[in-house]
Amino acid sequence: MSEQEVKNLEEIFEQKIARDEKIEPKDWMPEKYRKTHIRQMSQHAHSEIIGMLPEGNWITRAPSLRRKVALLAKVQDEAGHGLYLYSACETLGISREELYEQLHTGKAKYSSIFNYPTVTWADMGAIGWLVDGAAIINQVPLCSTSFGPYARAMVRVCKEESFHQRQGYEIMLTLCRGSEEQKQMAQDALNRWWWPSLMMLGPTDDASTHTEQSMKWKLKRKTNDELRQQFIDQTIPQADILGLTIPDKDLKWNEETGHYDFGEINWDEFWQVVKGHGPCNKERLQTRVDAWENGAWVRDAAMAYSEKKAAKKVQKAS
Amino acid sequence: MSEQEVKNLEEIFEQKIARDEKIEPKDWMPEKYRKTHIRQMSQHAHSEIIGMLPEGNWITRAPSLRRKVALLAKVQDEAGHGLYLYSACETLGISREELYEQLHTGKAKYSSIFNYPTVTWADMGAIGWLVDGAAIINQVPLCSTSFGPYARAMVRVCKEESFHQRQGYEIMLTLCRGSEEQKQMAQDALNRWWWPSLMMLGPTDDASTHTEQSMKWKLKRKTNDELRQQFIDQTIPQADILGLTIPDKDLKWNEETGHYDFGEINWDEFWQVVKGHGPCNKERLQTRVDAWENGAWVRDAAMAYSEKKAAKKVQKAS
Amino acid sequence: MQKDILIKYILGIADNSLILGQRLGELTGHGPTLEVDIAMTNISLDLFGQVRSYFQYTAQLSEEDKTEDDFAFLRKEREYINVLLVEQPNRDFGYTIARQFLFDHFHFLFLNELQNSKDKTLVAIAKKSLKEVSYHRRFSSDWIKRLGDGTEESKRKIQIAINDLWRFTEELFHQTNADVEAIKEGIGIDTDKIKAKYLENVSEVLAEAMLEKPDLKFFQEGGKKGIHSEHMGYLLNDMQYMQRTYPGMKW
Amino acid sequence: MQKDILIKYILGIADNSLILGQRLGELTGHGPTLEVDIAMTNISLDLFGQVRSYFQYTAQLSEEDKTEDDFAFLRKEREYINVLLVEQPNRDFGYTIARQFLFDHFHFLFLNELQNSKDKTLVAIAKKSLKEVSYHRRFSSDWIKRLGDGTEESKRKIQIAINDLWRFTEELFHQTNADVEAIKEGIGIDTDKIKAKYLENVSEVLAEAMLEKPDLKFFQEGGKKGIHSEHMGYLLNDMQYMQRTYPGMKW
Repeated sequence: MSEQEVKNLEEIFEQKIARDEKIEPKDWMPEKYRKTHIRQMSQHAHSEIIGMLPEGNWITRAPSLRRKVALLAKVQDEAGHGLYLYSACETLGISREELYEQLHTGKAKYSSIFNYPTVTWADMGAIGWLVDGAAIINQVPLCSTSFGPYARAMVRVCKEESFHQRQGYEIMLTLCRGSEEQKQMAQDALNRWWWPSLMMLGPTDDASTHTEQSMKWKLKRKTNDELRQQFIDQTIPQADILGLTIPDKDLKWNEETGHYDFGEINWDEFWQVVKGHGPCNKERLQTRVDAWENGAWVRDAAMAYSEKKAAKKVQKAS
Repeated sequence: MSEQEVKNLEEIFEQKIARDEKIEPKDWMPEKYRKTHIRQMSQHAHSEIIGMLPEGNWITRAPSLRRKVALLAKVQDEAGHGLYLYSACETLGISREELYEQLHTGKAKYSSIFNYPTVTWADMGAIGWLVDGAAIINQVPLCSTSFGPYARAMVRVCKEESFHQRQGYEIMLTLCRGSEEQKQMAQDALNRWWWPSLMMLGPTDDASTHTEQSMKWKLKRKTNDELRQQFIDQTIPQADILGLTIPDKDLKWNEETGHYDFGEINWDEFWQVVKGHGPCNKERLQTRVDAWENGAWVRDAAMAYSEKKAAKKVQKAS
Repeated sequence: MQKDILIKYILGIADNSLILGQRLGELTGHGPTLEVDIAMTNISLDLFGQVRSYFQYTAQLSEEDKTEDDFAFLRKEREYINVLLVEQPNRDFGYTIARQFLFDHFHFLFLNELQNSKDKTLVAIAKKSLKEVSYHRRFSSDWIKRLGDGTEESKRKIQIAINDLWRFTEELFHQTNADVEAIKEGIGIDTDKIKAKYLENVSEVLAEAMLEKPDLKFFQEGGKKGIHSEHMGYLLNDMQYMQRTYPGMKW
Repeated sequence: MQKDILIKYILGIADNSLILGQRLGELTGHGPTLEVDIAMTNISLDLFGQVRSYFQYTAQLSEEDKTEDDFAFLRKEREYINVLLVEQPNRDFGYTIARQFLFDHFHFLFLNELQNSKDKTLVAIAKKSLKEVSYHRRFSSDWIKRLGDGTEESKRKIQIAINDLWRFTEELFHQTNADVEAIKEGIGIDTDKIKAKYLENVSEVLAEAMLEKPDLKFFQEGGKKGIHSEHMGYLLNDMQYMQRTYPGMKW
């Protein structure tokens, strides 16, 4: 292609985005757009898959049948989200195997929040309320992002995430209206999940790369710090209803800004976890790798079987 | 060796046994004596090793520290018994590997009682009381059997078994003096272990092979039926003290014989379990095979290490 | 019909779904593919849904003030009366599928008959569940075929699993005293009548999967009498943990 | 010294032995050889013996009417304050030995110092335990050498285990508030003082075993704050099962 042709294509591409039209897999797109989308969507897909594990940890121990069914359904939804997102990713010409390979070798990232252990039942509430809450804030803008398959996947994901968030909040509410011990359990979960949830909104703006480009492609609409403020402002009143205390002594309402001021985030911890040294990084990856390796013979069998079937069909047809 | 020489040796051998002298590994012995002893001692050793599993099943769940320590020590004793008995067996020119091989392939037998599951804590009591009780009755006569290493191993084994039996009985006693639920648990365990314990004393005399030869070699002093009667007679008063009911409606004291009459034993069940179709036969063997296979690399390493050490020593010495 | 016998009859049905659902729940997040993971979680969800219907009914029948969760979580091991088959562990995917396959074919025929019960609540549950179980049966049978007629390795593995688990199939048809009573009343299902069909259906799939039907003389039983395998205790330790540790609380 | 702080200090010691003893107890009957099986059960027995001494002491110190078993079995997961290292699962024999080795060397130095405590009961427990732990340390160190200098496979496996578990070693030396208080009173051990020796001793064995000492910047902590790994819950489910299911009974 001549330089001029590429330039024309780029122009058409950018106009489309400006007009809020979707870019579809078969459309021409700059290589960087493709790569950025593979990176972000696969990271998102991996987060759903790894995210099944901390909650999966409580399926066998859910305290009532109702909660067990809800938890199973929730973790299953996450698998479903992973599936749409991997499929969306595959439209950009990368295979599921390659994506898994990147996850299993540690090349691809996933949301660091899932590297914390779920140590009590209340964590099922806190994850729904806080982690899904933060995820929604990250994700709602993506429902109108420029890449069609991603935007459509996110519409579906966001709908289910809101449901999960309400469910999580309801778990917290039940605990807070329960015995003293249950309330303590809820407070303890809040204490442990609060700061990691704030970190989920990403590094502070000055430490964040890609922001400008992502804004242009509508992969981002607000900066990390704006999103974080939004999350805090929306969550504090919810904590008040629960009667729980946010574990931040610097937290207070600022009349002037109309927002909550909050304390210093421990970014050292954030980067430690991102770099693979969180409490459960090793366990999470190991679990996925084990599942993948233990399943190899099953996938091989399915493949061999469908090849045999196909061959028989051809034979019959001829 | 000439026929006459063999005959002379046989005579010396038989006189020794008649005089209650021990046969030692280096002594001449008939091939059948050797084979019979390997079979019986290895079967006994295997029973100790497999016997670790049903009780080992409750180590992680023992209801008090005191009971946990006692149970650990008991299962460890069984491992120790296995060790002496394998060693005694090895003096007859068979290797530990061959013995394990026979166990793992199902060629060698072990006591069928260990093919029943331990489903409640009370089973720890019932096994100690009944299973060890029956074992002692089988084993005490072996303390004066003709083959020296076997006799000496049995002296040690029997001492520890009596201790285990008292311990098991004490577990039952505690349960029977406890809550209604605990007492039921004890009764339930007695119901499940009673008949298999009676079967432990072996098939009825008319179905039993080897008895005559075994008597001569002092591998047996009484017939299976005599031993069984002894076990029943001694156990009934113990059950009375516990306030438990023996699950046999035909059981009653016979003034004339001075023994208890008892009901029909389900020998079909006995043979089904002996032939490998008891409730846990598959699981027990699988567990042993898994342990053995998972440990292969460890044994290989230990072997390689000691060979290296030995080589270094030789090098230094030269 | 006496309520406590009817309850016992229903527990004999419900416990199978409960324990199998629990076993499948262990696997969520660990499947060989994402699609299979989702499908197996789905089966688990269906089974727990059925369990809730059954236990809500037993709670209603019970003289005492009991809830569905009391039935699910607060019995002792000796009081669960599921068959041994469903409590067998997830040794590998072959075992998981073989267990599912051997149970689904029974479950399907059983529910199909249960539609004719004189107990209207059981009829309603059976009708609803049958649709789900018909899907389970297709799923597990398809996988039996894939594994049986897949690779050498998968054929070997699934055959081992089938051979191993076959000894638990006979118990599916055993009748407890409560079962006999319920059958007499026209409420329960005479499992004798579905046994031939079960063997026929299972054999058909095995044949198509190029697998051998095991030829066993000895079978295992115990679960229906509450005498479970040693795997059961550990399953219950996990399942009951919260209810035991925090008695009497709402969640 | 305040009794509740002293109790907390002692729990910090005892819980390590309790949880490690429990992990080893899982292995009885499953060892790679009969001799190793016996030896590891022995270590478990020693540890539980120590646990009983500690908990009998805390029961005595406690204002409430508590027994050793209350301390062992009736706390919630968040109330156990063992280090993360000891709760790590028996992934294979390499992990079991590496865990033991990394703990034994700490345990030995710790008890050695504890002999100088102002608390006479702790001194007595330390003296008795030290003999046992000296044997544990020899056992695990010898196996590190055998595996490290054994076959290619064993070298690989034990190195993986050491690398994996190394991240839990730093926590051994962390001091809780109770620890700081106890040190101030001359009752507790200043773990800072034994850290260099620990690293020296461990490095020496690793070198002799031809293994590499991991070079890590990031370590894990949490156990001492009662924030355990996800393995801990399952361990407790089993360990507490009887006490939770049958509350208030004697055994």
